[in-house]
Amino acid sequence: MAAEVQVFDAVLVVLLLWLGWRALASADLFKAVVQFIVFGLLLSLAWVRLGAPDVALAEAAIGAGLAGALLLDTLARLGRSGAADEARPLGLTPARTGIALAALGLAALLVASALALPERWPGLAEPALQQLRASGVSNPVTATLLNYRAWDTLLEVGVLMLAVLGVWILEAEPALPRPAPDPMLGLLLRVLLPLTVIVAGYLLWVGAHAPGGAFQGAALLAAGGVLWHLARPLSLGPSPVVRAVVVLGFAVFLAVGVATAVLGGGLLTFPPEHAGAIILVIEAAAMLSIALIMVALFVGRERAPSDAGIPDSAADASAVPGAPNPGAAP
Amino acid sequence: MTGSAALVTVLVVPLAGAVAALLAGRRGAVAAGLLTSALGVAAAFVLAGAVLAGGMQRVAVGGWAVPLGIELRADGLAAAMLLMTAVIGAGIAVYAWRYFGAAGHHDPHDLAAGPPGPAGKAAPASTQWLFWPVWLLAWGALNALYLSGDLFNLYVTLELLGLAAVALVALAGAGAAAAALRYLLLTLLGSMLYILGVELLYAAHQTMDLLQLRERLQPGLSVWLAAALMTTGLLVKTAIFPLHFWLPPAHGSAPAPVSAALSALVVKAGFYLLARLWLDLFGALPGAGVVPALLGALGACAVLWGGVQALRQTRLKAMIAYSTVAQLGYLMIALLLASGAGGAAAGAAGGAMHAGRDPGLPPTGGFVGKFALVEAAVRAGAWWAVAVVLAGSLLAAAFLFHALSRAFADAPADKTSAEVPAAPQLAALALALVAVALAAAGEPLRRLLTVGAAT
Amino acid sequence: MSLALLYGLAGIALVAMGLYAALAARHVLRRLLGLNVLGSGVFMMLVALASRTTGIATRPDPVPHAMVLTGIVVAVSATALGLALLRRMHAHDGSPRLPEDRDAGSP
Amino acid sequence: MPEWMTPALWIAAAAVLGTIALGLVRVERGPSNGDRMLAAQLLGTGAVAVLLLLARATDAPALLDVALVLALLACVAGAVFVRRIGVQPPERDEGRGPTRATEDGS
Amino acid sequence: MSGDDVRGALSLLLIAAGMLFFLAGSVGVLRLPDLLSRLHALTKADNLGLGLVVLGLMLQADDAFEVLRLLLVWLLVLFASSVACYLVARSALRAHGDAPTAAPEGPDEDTRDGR
Repeated sequence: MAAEVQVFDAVLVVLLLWLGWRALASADLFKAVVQFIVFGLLLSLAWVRLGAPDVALAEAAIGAGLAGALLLDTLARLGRSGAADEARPLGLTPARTGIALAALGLAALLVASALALPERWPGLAEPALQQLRASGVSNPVTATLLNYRAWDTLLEVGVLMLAVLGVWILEAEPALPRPAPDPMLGLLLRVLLPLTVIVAGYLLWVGAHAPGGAFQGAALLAAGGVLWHLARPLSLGPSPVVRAVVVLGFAVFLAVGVATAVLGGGLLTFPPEHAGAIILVIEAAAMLSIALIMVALFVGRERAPSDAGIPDSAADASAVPGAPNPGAAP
Repeated sequence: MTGSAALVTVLVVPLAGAVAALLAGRRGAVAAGLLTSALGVAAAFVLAGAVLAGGMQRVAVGGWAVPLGIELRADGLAAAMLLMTAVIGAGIAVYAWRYFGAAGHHDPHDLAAGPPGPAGKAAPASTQWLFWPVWLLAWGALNALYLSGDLFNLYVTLELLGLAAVALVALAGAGAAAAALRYLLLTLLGSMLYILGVELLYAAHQTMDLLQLRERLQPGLSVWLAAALMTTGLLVKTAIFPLHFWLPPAHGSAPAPVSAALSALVVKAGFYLLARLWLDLFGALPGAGVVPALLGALGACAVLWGGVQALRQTRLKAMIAYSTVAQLGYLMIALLLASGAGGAAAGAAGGAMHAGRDPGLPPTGGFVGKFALVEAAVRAGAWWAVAVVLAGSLLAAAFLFHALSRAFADAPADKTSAEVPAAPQLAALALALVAVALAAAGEPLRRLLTVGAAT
Repeated sequence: MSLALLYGLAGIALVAMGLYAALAARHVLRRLLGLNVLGSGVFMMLVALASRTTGIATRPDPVPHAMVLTGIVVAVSATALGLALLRRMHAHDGSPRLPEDRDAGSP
Repeated sequence: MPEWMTPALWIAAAAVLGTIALGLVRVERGPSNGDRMLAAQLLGTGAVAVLLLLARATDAPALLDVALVLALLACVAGAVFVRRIGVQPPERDEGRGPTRATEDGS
Repeated sequence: MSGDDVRGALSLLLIAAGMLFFLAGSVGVLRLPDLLSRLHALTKADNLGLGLVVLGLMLQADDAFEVLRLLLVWLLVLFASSVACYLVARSALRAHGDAPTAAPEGPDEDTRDGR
């Protein structure tokens, strides 16, 4: 990993900062969202330059996949009135100068503390690498996530579950008019979905000894699920089957934790000889759950047009944009 | 059952209950919730007993030593908070059992606990039962938070708690979406500031374990900046006086059991972390006395301002929300006195005051808490604290009697008071009795709090 | 100017931008984007910090990488929930802003 | 491989980053949302190229997997855009160019 | 000039050619007058630009598995990009009504829009 600064890094940092600002300050929210998606792309390049390929994989899978899809879908549902914003959304008004000063002050203090860092900074690299043999995997990041700090990752899967429970709790949203099935999207799905599943399985498997892992695989699968929903709409409400898969990853992780506490040495203490297999089982279950959760977050809960659910008091049907008029001659 | 086994049980029971509730679906979720509550209370009592007998319980998750691994620790304060959370949680579970209805098809107007927020219509009955998995995950997050000794792990538990609280507030239907969204934005901002502080501490001392950090802590720009960022982040999440504006609308529009859960439990977690940081970690820094003093002052303002606002409220739930803001003020004062005159006295005050919402009249636990607080204040010579606490108590008494008087007055013609089913009344009564019991049981609680107290 | 310092400073700049936008913006989608940029800034500081060990250990410190991966998951979950709430609020109240930010001028 | 190859690859990567910067100008200016979406498409390809060059320059085969993921997801944003929002003629009026829901029958 | 040097030079030549097409694609996207012609320029950068870079890198690949992955990446980008461009073009056609009349906006006219 070339640790010294290249011309490449200077250009990348300038682009990142310019894009970061434009993604926040562009008056047209659609432009802001597109710039945010590209910001995610360049951010994964930054993770690569800093020697964090695992993080780069996750950023790429999330940024190019789910995050972009969620933002664009929300913009569409907000419609014209919702997506409109003031001409200078972050313009410096008297009220905002306080915030600006606070942000700049914080930045100055952070710079000072960054400059004060000792030249030699060992971090926890050595202990993590020494214990690697007993962790059951040879990729130190996967070892940290699934063994050293497995308790964090278990709660993190809980956070994902809560997000989808939150979406389910909200009432069904007014349904977008269903565009006609699109043969081209169908082709896209037929070609990409099998490949996505294969590569996701590959990432899950390779995660043990090289950058990859359950979360990156799940984010990829989720993007496949997004394409599926676009081509052939899914409904992922809290039905028994969907709930079972959503809770699968968390339940398997917790069950393994309890089993190791009762039988073995303690909560989430994996015997070194079986650690690799246990981690793979947990990751496989987590990948399926996280993938379905992410697709459910994108699909949300739409009230079928015929559903006689509780009508919205602010039934501003005009705000809901029509997708491109269906049935137009291709 | 050894101490560490009790600790693991306390952690796992709510999470396993959430899995069961989610799998059980609408029909079985209530049963799963009630069963988990019972088991959880039992586990919390066993753990408290183990801590009283055997001192601080420690579990290194995965067998990895700190700083690489995460260590879970149960000292006196943590055990007391777990006990209190379990007991109040059980009360909320019973109340929610009736409020959300056994079969989940709950009629928002069948209870006199005030209409569920301005929306007037709760989330559709089909998703009301999701209260149970979300509430159990929130309880699991609280237990994980009280037991965690690792700063980044605390960040994950705070997020889990935050999202659960947002989902609970959203239960009140579309009208509560704005309140839930405001709460989500602020709690995310609080978490970001908190994790920025954790990053600075990790940069300075290459560890995220609280005890290890306390040994290695040297005053410096990074450490002071980290302390400031983490404190600000937690102040936002705990709705302490200047940053409390998200609390009343979030509670006001939430269903009764949710607003009880939010004000009694969720908001206190942020305060617990502040206490943990300033008593255990940053308190050791030279000249660190200034921050608790500032927090104490904020607490005083919260007590007075919260009390006045509560008086002006017309809706019961809004009054409770502002009384929560006031009550947090007492805790901040307790934190200040704790950092000064020994953790135990004020810890006891804090613990006792959690139990109930009562103004601290003689028979109740609240009184014990306030008395201990005044006693600590007198010993520390902080006369202003004494004045504030007394004034606060008067205000609290005023707005509570204001509410009670309305209850005894004859109902105005147009308002028909719906008949309240037995269970919620019993749950509320039980919690009040617990508050009274605390008055009697003050001594063992005080001893519990001294176990493993840092100072 | 080492690699870690360059990206560390870039991370700090993103933190400042994100913090300003998260507080100053009035459209909730923009505030959510601000929180995401703020998160990316903090994560960049963490990963830049981790890359400081390349001189000593054979590879960067994996612990901050694991923290950032967890942070990315938490951020995407919270953003998804936030966007769902935003859609709900807009459908119910007719405005993409929080009540205190709505004024007569814009919706 | 000859020793001058690595610096050459770094220069190539920086050059592709330069073309990405050009693409960003179109994202910034692009009058209609369709322009912005196609520019984002171009930048996705640029990022894939940079990753392939870096994989060779820093001898890290793992970056090929990152490029593979980006290649697989290159069309997701575009598909969501087309399906949910659709191309709209650029706004003629001054100031904001808000996304306009496609009027039916345009 | 040893065998390696020849292969290195050829590889670099291909990569440089790829750069040219990337540049052409980007400039095209910037300068061409309307959406549909920009789409045309975009595809150049994708298939030829990336294709040549991939070809150049294949010469330097360590093993067959790397060559395979490089090829797969290129084919995927080719496929995904062409489908996306088709979708955007069709959507543009719908938005502009029937034939894509060249919108009367030259590159200079864009300055009005750039805030």
